[in-house]
Amino acid sequence: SGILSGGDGGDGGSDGEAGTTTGQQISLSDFRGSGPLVAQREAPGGTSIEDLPDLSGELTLYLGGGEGGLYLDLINLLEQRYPDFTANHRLEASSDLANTIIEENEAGASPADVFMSIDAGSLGAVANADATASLPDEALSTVPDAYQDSEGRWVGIAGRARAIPYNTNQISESDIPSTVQEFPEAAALENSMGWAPSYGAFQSFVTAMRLIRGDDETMSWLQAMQDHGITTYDDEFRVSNSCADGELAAGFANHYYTLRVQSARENSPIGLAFTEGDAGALVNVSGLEIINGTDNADLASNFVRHVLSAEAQEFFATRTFAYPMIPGVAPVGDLPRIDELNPPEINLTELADVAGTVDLLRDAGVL
Amino acid sequence: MGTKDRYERLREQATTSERDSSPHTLLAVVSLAISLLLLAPLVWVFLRAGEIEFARAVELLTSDTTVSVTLNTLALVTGVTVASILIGVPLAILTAQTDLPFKRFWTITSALPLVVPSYIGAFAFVSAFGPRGVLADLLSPLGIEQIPTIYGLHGAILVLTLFTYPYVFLTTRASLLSFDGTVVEAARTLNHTRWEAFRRVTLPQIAPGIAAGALLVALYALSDFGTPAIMQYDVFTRMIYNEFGARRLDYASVLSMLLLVMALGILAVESRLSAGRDGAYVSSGSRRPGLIRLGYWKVPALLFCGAIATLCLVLPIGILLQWLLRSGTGYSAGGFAFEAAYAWNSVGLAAAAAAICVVAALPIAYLSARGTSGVSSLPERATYVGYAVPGVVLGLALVYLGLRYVPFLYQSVILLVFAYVIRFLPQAVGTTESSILQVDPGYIEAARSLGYHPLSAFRKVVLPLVAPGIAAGAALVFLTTMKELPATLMLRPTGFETFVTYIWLVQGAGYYGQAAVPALVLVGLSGLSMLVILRREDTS
Amino acid sequence: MSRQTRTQQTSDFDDVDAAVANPNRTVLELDDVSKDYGHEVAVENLSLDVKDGELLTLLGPSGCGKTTTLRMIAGLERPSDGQISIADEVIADGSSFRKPEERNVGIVFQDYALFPHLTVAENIAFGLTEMEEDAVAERVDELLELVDLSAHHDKMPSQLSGGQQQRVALARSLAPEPDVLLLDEPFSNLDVRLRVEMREEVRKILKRAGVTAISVTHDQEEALSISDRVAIMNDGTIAQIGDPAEVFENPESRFVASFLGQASFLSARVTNDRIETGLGSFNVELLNGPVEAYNGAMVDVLVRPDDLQAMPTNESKADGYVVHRQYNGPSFVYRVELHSGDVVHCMHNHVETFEPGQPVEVDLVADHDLAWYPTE
Amino acid sequence: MSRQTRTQQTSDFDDVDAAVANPNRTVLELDDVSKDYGHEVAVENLSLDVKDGELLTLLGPSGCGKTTTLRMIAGLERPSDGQISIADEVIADGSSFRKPEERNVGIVFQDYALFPHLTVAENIAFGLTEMEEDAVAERVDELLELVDLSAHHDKMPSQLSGGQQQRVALARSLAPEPDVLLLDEPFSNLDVRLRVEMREEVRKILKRAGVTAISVTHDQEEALSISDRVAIMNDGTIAQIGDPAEVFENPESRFVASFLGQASFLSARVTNDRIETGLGSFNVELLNGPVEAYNGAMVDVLVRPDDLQAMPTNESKADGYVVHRQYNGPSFVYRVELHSGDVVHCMHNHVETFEPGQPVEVDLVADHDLAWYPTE
Ligand SMILES: Nc1ncnc2c1ncn2[C@@H]1O[C@H](COP(=O)(O)OP(=O)(O)OP(=O)(O)O)[C@@H](O)[C@H]1O
Ligand SMILES: Nc1ncnc2c1ncn2[C@@H]1O[C@H](COP(=O)(O)OP(=O)(O)OP(=O)(O)O)[C@@H](O)[C@H]1O
Ligand SMILES: [Fe+3]
Ligand SMILES: [Mg+2]
Ligand SMILES: [Mg+2]
Repeated sequence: SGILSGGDGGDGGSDGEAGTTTGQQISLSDFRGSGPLVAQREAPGGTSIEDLPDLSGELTLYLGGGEGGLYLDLINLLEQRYPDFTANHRLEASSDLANTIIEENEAGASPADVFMSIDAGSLGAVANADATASLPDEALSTVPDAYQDSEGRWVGIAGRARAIPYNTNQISESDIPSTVQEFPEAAALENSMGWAPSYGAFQSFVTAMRLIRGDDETMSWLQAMQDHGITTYDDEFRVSNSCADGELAAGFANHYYTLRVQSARENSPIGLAFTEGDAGALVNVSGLEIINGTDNADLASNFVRHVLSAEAQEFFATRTFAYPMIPGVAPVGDLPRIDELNPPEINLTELADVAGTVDLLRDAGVL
Repeated sequence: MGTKDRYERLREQATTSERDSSPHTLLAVVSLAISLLLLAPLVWVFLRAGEIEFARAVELLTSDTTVSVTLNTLALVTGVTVASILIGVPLAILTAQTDLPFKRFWTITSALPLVVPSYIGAFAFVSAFGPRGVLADLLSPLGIEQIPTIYGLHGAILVLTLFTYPYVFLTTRASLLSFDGTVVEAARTLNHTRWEAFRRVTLPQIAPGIAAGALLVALYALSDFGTPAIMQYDVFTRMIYNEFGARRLDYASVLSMLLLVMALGILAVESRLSAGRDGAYVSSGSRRPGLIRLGYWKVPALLFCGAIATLCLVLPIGILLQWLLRSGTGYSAGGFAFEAAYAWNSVGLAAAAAAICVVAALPIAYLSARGTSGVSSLPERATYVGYAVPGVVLGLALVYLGLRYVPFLYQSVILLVFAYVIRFLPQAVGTTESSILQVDPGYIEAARSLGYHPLSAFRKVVLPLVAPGIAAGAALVFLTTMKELPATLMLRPTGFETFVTYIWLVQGAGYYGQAAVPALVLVGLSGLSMLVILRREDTS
Repeated sequence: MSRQTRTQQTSDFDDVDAAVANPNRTVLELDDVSKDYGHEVAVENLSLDVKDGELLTLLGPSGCGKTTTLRMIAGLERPSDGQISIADEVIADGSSFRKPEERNVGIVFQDYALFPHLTVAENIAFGLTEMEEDAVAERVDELLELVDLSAHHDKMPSQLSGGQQQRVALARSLAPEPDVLLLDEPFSNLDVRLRVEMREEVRKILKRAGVTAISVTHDQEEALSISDRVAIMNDGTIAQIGDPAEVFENPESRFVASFLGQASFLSARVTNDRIETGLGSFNVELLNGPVEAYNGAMVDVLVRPDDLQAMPTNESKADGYVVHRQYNGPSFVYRVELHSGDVVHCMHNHVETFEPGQPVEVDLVADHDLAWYPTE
Repeated sequence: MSRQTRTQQTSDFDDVDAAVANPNRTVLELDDVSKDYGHEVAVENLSLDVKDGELLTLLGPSGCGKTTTLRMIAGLERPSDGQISIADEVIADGSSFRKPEERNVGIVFQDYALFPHLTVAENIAFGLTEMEEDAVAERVDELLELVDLSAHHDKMPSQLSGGQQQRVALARSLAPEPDVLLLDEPFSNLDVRLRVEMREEVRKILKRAGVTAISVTHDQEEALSISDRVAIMNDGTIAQIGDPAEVFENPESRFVASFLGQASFLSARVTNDRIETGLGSFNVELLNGPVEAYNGAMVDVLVRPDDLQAMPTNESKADGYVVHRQYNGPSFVYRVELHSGDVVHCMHNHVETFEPGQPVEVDLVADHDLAWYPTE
């Protein structure tokens, strides 16, 4: 439905006449990334922004940092598309913003209209603190139930799968066990793995393991991994880069870091493996919620729908290498589709219990 | 002049003789007020910590992890402090008291590492000296497969030292600049070489300056998170950080309190070490000590300065440039344009923080340096507490308190600058105080006997003499504010970006190459500002 | 200083009349003032009155508390005890304390305390806060001329010699014409010629302006020649105070006597109306004041070099031997060890020279009563 | 100082024999030395020889370059020109420069420069780096006793009075027994009694140890009484150097004459074998040295207070009027303005007092030749 039409002519430009609904000519190719991974993709399915009401007005957006910074590009594109739309954004670490919103909410009202976070735990925390307003059904309905809050307080916008980056020169995919439980016994990985236990996504992975297998087993696994020899890093991009460098044979990291390494360093010896059906296959999400007390609810809802549009999802898939949340958009490159991943069945809101995980990690001597 | 009016004039001057008001009373009140204002936000830490069950708190504080991490932290703090003194003091001497060529240049390069955000510095080191870093790549063709690992305590000490020694450098240099050289001459005529004279005469007298810098280094090392994390060394702040990640503010607060206790410990050690005998540091002369002629030592001295500048500036800048030049999404694609406004925002904030800190530091430092009673250095000590609190803790505290008590200031530049003042005031206090200690109190007496109110006497006599110390303090606050991240992120107005928030943004997004541009501008602009500050120091 | 000035100056004979309404009025009063530093007592129960426009000189051994006294008057030190008043107004006692800047008391510090960051001219102008700029410049020039430093107007203190610094300190304190001026050894680093010039000039300035001044000096000639009164301090308190001649000629205690001039003491036994000394026997009339009470006891008689004359003689007639000769320029002072064990000093014109070990007869040539003290 | 010490001291008469092998050997030599600070010339072409074990005193007006000279000898300042040698070894010239710590030259600074962070004892012990601890303690005690500060052993310099600080500085410089000791007004802040004691003690110590010393002083009595030689400096150079008596009695220039003693000049016209002055006509023999060349010209004749005597007389016979009286203790010095316009000073015993304005006849009572200088 005309997604690729690139709007209705007009050379866009910064002088886009006021009052017109379309601003600069923003086409799908603007949303879509470039490079070998993106070449020859099909047109995305789903609701196009062409079919959505125009965004107009000022929105205050709290934007969870980390790679969430990438999302700013999406915001910019939307702002270009809709000259009457401005998103005042505030970029900070997701968990800090969650804390801030909770404090603000307790003190009266938060200046934020929308919170966009890179992890479900932060979304859950804000939701659990009763700081959210309801989301539009149009948005919720496009996203699988697993990737939204059961009460509809937040909705996923991009998926982040746990994965095992590995150095293709040192080991082959077959050396990598298919469940995380087997890692401590894998001879090929002895003394050559890395993880980033202070990184939120890793902690979510451990939380998931606790939810699935209980604290005791998680504890033994953590200890076994340490006995097996594992190096600690401070974030997973570095874990992934170290795999490409050959400093590590394999590591625990979110999937998109490997794709980023690949696209930045052509022909680097890095491969990506997934475990199956266990915490190691967890798919966590970036998501959105509308903050309690906003006087901009309509705009916020419309904004959420835009983020779940075909173009925006294509953006997440091709620019951030995340898993798109709507069925019409495929993940980038040869990534398995999200349902092929066989993620564990977990209520993502429960990932908010990071505290227990931190205790456990500390008791295990990992943190 | 008629005589009758002589004494009438005297009578008119003060119709009532005040009752026993010590000249320090007003000073003490002002200082106390400032320090209370600065400490107030920390109340939040206690409020939050109070929410945790006592037994649980004890358990947390006595867990094996806590103990081992505490020991790690102390090892790091000690190592970094000692190493910073070993680098900072010689550099200060070289740039302040020798005929080293290009002194001004070296002065700036020696101070600048302070502006390199520690995560950039640490990244640079790992990229250069890590297992698969530049150095390893260079060496592997030579058959050297294994280089000693950069990770661990020694790496953390190395990197932290290289980016914090400027504290010691600047405070020591300021002390040296206000140092009376006649006593060095005296020592030399008593057959002491320059070096022996330095050790026995200069060193003990600039000790407060060195101690002030070392204290800042120690507290910085205590509260830094980024560098130890990157260097894969477990320290206390990481525990706190994890609690924040887990959104357990109460736990984080309890741990922060332990951090504060450690900070108090460091403060106590410093007080003991630098508490001299009364008035011991006062030299009244004003003769600048002659420059040490380096002679054959000129070459090693230049090499030393060059090596430090290479490690602290050239290396990170080189790595940044490398990032910039590398292509690919991971490094430079993407498009957040860097706007000049970010630079002005940073400079404006840093200048405001430096100005306020310098003004607020004066009464506190003066009271501490000149006060007679045991409690007169309490406000000074108190200012250091804020410095030891991690930026995130302070940020949250101000979010919490700001929202409740000064909602109109919430997410305003004012609250942000206030946070900087809390964090960085001791940098100005320390340098100012050590300079004041070196000013002969006789000058104030002379001015007062010439009819000057103590305040104007201070302004006209002490102030110009302590200008080097004040300038150093301003430089410290300025540089550290330029790179401050956590509090800036949390407290800035929405949409207000600075150098560091921008760098943080693009780095988080993986655009390392783009981080290079603002980082380079940050270093360049800070260098220019240093020039301005140092010029002021020279004219006084 | 040019001859012209000198001539002009001589027109004020002996005493420039102080420009004060009532020269008998006490303007500065120290009443039983003490000051201790911890265990150390620097000043102890010191009482002192200074009259309006008077120039009082404090003389005393090193460390006796002179500087401390001045500092208390200036308000730079609080007395531990006692009371200080200026013009009947209490400026310091147990409960009240007037700040230094509200006392109108100027001080020349023993160690100058020049402001190292200001030029000579700026130092001098420092106290002139209420004057117009032109007037300040004029006054500074005037004072620079007075202290003979016009050429050094723009130098920094560190570029001056010791004596030059001292003169700047003096000029700085004179500039604002304080009511009371305290001078702590203001001429100690000046050569004699300059010192004599300066002290006369300063005295004239103080007198003309009616400034009350206390000066500390170690130069006895200075103390005796320019002071209205001198006070001899010892161990934190005033040992004697009075007119210079009175103090010099009638020292009340052995300490005061031994402190002024080059004093020697002749031990003497009083027997009825005679005294027996190492120089022979003299009529008791020679001593000043009634000595009856000491009949039969030993007393010490004060003799100064100019009271004695040594004459070479042979061993048998000699009172003692010359043991030391000190050349003073116009005169020699010989130290003679008497057979009695006393050591005395005799002043001689520089043309009479004796050799060491020369046996001498020593004559008492004093034309005035001699002071004496009971032997301790 | 106790009597015992004093007696012991007198056993060395006049000159303690210096403990040096060859007292005629020049150990310190300044050859045409200059020093300028930018445009300001502090020392100019100064040449000076000091013999082994000698005590030379530098006298000169404030700012004439004395301190600068000492600083160059100590190695604290580089000469702009000229050469300095110690024991025939060049220690400073255009090309070479020996560091201060390698010169074995001690110095007592005019402003003391005590180490503010060290106690009195530690200050004194500072230079004793090569001694055992016990020996150091002993030496420090000995020196503290010498400077009469035993009670202040543990004080900090800031807790001392000016004179006490000066004594510590002196003790500190004496402690390591340097080869050459430079004393920059070492007694200026001491009272007369202490000063006399200290200078005699110090002289004895220096002589016994064979230390070569240069002392700067403004105290003429000190210069004349303890020096082996005195050098009078003027404007950065030596005006005259020699034996104290020689310099005092035969000043080579009007400057030197005017600088020593309280000099006045009597202008006189030389006419054949007589000179005409404001005091009358005298035989030309009265002047020292041949004056023939100045026949018919004006000369200035040096007269010191003790060379003249004033006698009250009536207006018609008077040579002039008394215009000023200065009380010195043992004597008065009267300033007399002669009808001829000259101003002269006459010393009188303190019992003879004149009133101001008294017409007087002035007699020349000098029993020695008078120095004179061509009128400029
Ligand atoms: N801050 C202090 N602490 C301890 N003792 C002190 C302090 N200041 C001065 N004194 C002592 O008090 C005494 C008096 O000192 P003061 O400076 O008044 O002496 P002074 O008469 O001026 O001596 P001088 O002629 O040497 O200058 C001295 O013995 C000195 O050591
Ligand atoms: N650093 C300097 N810069 C410029 N001029 C200087 C400097 N040091 C000294 N002078 C000048 O050099 C001259 C000689 O100074 P010096 O200190 O040698 O004098 P002095 O003979 O010791 O005098 P005094 O008896 O007053 O101590 C003085 O006129 C002084 O002003
Ligand atoms: Fe991530
Ligand atoms: Mg004194
Ligand atoms: Mg001098």
